[in-house]
Amino acid sequence: MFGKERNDVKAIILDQEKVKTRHILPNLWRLTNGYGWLIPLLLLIVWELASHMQWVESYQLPAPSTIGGTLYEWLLDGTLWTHGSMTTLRVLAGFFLGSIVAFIFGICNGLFPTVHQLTDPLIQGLRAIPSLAWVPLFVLWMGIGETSKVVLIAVGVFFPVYLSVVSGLQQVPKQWIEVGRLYQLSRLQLVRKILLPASLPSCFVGLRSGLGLGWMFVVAAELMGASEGLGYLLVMGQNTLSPDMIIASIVLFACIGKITDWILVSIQRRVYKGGSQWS
Amino acid sequence: MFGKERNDVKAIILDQEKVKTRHILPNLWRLTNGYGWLIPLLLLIVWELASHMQWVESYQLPAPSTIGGTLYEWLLDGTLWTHGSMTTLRVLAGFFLGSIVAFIFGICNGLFPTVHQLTDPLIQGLRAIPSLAWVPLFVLWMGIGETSKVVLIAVGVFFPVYLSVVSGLQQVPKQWIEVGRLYQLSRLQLVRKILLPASLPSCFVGLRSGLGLGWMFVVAAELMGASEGLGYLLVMGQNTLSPDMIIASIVLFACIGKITDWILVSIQRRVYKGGSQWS
Amino acid sequence: EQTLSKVRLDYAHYSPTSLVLKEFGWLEERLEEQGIKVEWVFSQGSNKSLEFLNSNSIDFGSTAGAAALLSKANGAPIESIYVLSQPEWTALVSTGSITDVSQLKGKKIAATSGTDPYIFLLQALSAQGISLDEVDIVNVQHGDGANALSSGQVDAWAGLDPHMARVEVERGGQLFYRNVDFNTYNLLNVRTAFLQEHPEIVQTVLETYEQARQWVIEHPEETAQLLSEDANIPIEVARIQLERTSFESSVLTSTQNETLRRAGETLLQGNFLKQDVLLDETIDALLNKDVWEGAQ
Amino acid sequence: MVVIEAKDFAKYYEETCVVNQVNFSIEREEIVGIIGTSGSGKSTILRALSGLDAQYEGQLYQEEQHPSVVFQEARLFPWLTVLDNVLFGLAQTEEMIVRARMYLQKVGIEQAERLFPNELSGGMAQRVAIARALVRKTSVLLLDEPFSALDAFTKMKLQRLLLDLWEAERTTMVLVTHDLEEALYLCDRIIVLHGQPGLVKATITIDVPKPRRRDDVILARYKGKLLKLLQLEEEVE
Amino acid sequence: MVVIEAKDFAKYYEETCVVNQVNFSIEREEIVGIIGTSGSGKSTILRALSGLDAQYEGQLYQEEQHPSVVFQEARLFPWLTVLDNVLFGLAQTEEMIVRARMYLQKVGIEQAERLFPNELSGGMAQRVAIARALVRKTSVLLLDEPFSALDAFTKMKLQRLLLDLWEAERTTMVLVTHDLEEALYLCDRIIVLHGQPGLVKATITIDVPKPRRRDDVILARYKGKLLKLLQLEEEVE
Ligand SMILES: Nc1ncnc2c1ncn2[C@@H]1O[C@H](COP(=O)(O)OP(=O)(O)OP(=O)(O)O)[C@@H](O)[C@H]1O
Ligand SMILES: Nc1ncnc2c1ncn2[C@@H]1O[C@H](COP(=O)(O)OP(=O)(O)OP(=O)(O)O)[C@@H](O)[C@H]1O
Ligand SMILES: [Mg+2]
Ligand SMILES: [Mg+2]
Repeated sequence: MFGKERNDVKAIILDQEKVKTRHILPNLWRLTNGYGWLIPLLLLIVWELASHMQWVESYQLPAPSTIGGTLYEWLLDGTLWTHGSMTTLRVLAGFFLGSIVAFIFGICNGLFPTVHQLTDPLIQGLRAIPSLAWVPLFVLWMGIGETSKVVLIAVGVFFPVYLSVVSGLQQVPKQWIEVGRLYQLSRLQLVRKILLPASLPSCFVGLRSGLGLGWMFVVAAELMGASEGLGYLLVMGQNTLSPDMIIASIVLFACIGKITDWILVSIQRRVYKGGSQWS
Repeated sequence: MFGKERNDVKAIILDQEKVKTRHILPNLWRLTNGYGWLIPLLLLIVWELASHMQWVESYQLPAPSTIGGTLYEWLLDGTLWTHGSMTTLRVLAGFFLGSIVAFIFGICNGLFPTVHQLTDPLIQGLRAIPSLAWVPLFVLWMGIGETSKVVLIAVGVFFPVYLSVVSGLQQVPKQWIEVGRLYQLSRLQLVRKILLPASLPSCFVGLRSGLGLGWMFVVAAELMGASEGLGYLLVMGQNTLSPDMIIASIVLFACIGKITDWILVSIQRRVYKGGSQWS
Repeated sequence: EQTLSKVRLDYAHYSPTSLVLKEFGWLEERLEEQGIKVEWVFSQGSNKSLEFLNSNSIDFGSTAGAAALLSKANGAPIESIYVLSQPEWTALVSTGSITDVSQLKGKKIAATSGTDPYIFLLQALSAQGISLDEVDIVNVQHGDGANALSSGQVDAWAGLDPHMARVEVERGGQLFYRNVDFNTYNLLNVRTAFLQEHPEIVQTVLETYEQARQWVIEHPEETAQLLSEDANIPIEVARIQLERTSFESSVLTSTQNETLRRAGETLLQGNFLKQDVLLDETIDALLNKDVWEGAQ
Repeated sequence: MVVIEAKDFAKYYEETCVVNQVNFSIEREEIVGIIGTSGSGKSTILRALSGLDAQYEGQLYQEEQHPSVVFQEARLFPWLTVLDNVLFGLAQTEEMIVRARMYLQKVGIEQAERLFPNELSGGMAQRVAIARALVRKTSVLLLDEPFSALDAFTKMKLQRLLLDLWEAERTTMVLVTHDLEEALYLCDRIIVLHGQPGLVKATITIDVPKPRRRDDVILARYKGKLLKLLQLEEEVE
Repeated sequence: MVVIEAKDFAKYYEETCVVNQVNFSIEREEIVGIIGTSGSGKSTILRALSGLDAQYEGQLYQEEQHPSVVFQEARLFPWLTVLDNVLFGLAQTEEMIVRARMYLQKVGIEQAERLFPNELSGGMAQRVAIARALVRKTSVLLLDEPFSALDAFTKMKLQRLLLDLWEAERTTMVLVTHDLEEALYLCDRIIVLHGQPGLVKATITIDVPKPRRRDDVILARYKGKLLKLLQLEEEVE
């Protein structure tokens, strides 16, 4: 909204300016940056102490060292690998299924207004259903096997991806499309050379939030019955009153989820050659 | 990104232009608009037929009329009101709790870079945990009463609201803050007169997605044990093998969720006097 | 001593006495004069009941003995004070394809972890010399396990009454492995803190439970009727469940110690208990024989 | 030789007329300016000439089927490098790449060919846009306020650049602008549009050889004439 | 009487110097232009004068503690109506509202006082920004390229408006611009900055009474002089 670049070498400097002036009130950045681990560390120490001093009951909140021990054990006896990989596989399967379907629907809806007018209300209606409410129905229809798990995750992934593909395509600036028309591009070329690349950033936003939801739904999917997976460990911990197992599996969920997100972000960086934001 | 307005009356016309040129490929808008109900209606008819012709087992998928019947019954015997209001109350309680905490944290983090540097990593770490995984821990810590339900919903609501408050505050254009400084505003006035109103649109985006997540988490909260609420109806339907109850409660979830979203959107319209988007 | 406003108990289909007590409201009557209310919470299985106890959501919970032991070994602040029944409520069920425990190798078996059927399954496998790695145990809640078996998603199921009886009657399920001794009693547990703070209320609860037990013994047909209504099951299913349940004794004896020790050893072997757990001491701490010594 | 001709050109949006009775003809190698207040229909005429809009009244003759167009915004594709942007829509042959590089050099940013558009300033981006238009070797170049988003000094440099390119290639150009100095510096003839709907108020031939001096006193006189035509100078006695 | 004075003003960003050795003094009621290529430090000087930036070398004297500033962008608050934007930061007394209305009328948009900024065109928004600056009745008005985002005709109208306001209020003004015509039309004196770091290359006094004619031949001469100073005209023989 503000200003416009003029000098032939100014653009990059301005960008750096933006980064620096993010914070508004006096900036203690130099002092505090890199000290983000301070508070978590402090909390861990207090927590450990609280456990040893018996301020909290260990059956309610075991010490971090106990949880670390559990994780280490899991690492040694292969539990971590078996269950972690199972859950990751489910998430990925659901993520791919959901994204592919979302892309197909999204592209059709984004390109053809007729299709959009006809099918979008239905999709929006389905979107209003809190996806967890599907669980009992999916169990009824598809049992508790892998199918229903993957489908549940895919449903969770579908909506954010679909929405961002459609809005990405619909919001491609008219100006770029005009350039395509000046070059006499065929409709297919227009899609391939302009519409798709232009909506890529929006698609990635959708993919990332879809992946996040995928991790949420794998928990739901594994809670509904599983013989393997981090969710299974969670339920085992719950049923055998082992809070260390519960917290250890929560930690694993968080870590693996974060790793998959990082992977997606780095793919995104590679694909967007023109910088991370196109505006 | 493109162009700039010039003529003194052009702005509004350009806005209309935008609306019209959204769709790219030949526009059958006039033909198809308002026909969004066509496909859902068709599906309903096929579904009803399929049920009557016994193409699908009724214990797997009852006819829409059966579901409608169940809903009508619930309306008459007060079930709808009792359980619907209970669930809505829970969502609202969790929504308010989560939003208020998120606003407090968000404002502190958005305004004071030191606080941000220190606490944001912790919050981001917690955010990586798929919120459903909290369920067993919350039950362990707070039992299955209203407390743990409301807290679970609040946790779901917290993150999107927090993130959007922080990013809203951090992205207030430097230019506006300079105007405030030219007027010798005190720090408090700066916050009240510029920073908060400027970040309002972003906050509302967060509130809306928070509310959506709130509805998702109320399902999880009520699945973990409840004696009232739509989630209870869902569980009852599951345990007594009554798919009509399952689907009826799904429909209720969707409808009430949609209504609360509408309410939020209309509040948003009233609050943003300057139009729906500021950019 | 703190004043108490309400007492919270669970009720479960696997524990008929709790249904009777809830139905007739004897406890409510007894506590009304003291201004104490009674709250009933539905429990889907021992695991849920223990979860509620540990999170201070209920004061009294009815569970299988072994499930309580597992929880106690992990630090749960509970004690078992009363024998609700000696049920043969669990067995291994299949729809006919499997007739012997030895055939379970490599098969999918549904069970609810942390409950008696689960521990029953562990004991059965261990007796047959099958290790846990050789089978695929799917963790589902009891009711979902019954559905999973009838729709063929699992090969066998460590069942629990009344779901088990229902599968037998309605879907042709077969109990291919039974063993009364591997069932670990239906015990009533109380939170330790509650026992210490309100011993007299505990007595009152036990007295009314005793009243319910007597009623069940005297009215088997009515009990079946009640169970069938509450659990939404046919009357013959309810009858089968009750036939397999003995309400003879309510007092904790050394029999329970032995049964629990056997279950505990299996749990130790399967690594479900930490290796440093002292089994006998834990069992002694769990079974509090001083609270209930039979009807006066 | 006439390359472009408009006869009774008019444009309606639904019922409302936005330009009317536009007549002009443009010879080969001419640079013709279209000047007028905002909303007088300058862009409308240019869009019709470029073929982006075929629904108008009257007749347009255009020798070049697919003329090149430079817009106010550079309209570069952010996912392509500068070189790929210039090559957009063309066969990526060795020969083409050489030609693209040549034009990048002509507009003075050959060193930036590997950069992406978001690494360029407004002036650099507009240079790329000009290179992209020229590389297609069309006989007609249409420009819609090509420099109006730039600062005054960059603007002057690019006007000079455009003039140099014209001297080398002799492309016929139609230049829509609202900048009087720009029109006076570049154009052989200036078509003045005025009002809503826009009507051709006058066509002025600038009889000064190119390149011109910006502080030329004769140009100042033409400027006074244009200001009067556009009714902007009345206020001063 | 001197209202503003700079003595050996210089500004460093970390190690790099962006302007250096700036000396000037501005009398009451003068309109002084600062002109120079992009990056020569015009905005830097103005920010220092406005008090937004206190970390510079040398001395600045400023009679008015808190001068009004108009920026390139209108910087209106989108959540306030036009009237509330003008009243921003002031006591909302009856008297103030009357004064705000008066200035809205002076800039010619009194009918828009209930509108929100996103309903305004660029030209209207900039008028509001000028009203907002004037309503504070400060003796000094600083302008940083106030019209450079507008089209040529709107720009001319607003320059004329600014001149009318100056004739009525006689506010001392410092006008940063890169538009030579604008500087020539409005300013009594023009400070020419050049290079990086920016140095004062010359100070030119325009000896033509205001209001001036835009097509004035004497102004064209001054323009030639400025172009030469800024080394923009060398290319033409
Ligand atoms: N799609 C449209 N629908 C309706 N009216 C339109 C449309 N496009 C343009 N107009 C109107 O047509 C008139 C001429 O528009 P045009 O863009 O040609 O003006 P212009 O002279 O190029 O103005 P500017 O200097 O602002 O670019 C304007 O009044 C505008 O409002
Ligand atoms: N925050 C900053 N940090 C470092 N360098 C800066 C900063 N702000 C400005 N500069 C540099 O200072 C120099 C002068 O900047 P200034 O904005 O004053 O130029 P200007 O003459 O106003 O240019 P323009 O015509 O583009 O507005 C530029 O080279 C710019 O890169
Ligand atoms: Mg135009
Ligand atoms: Mg500047």
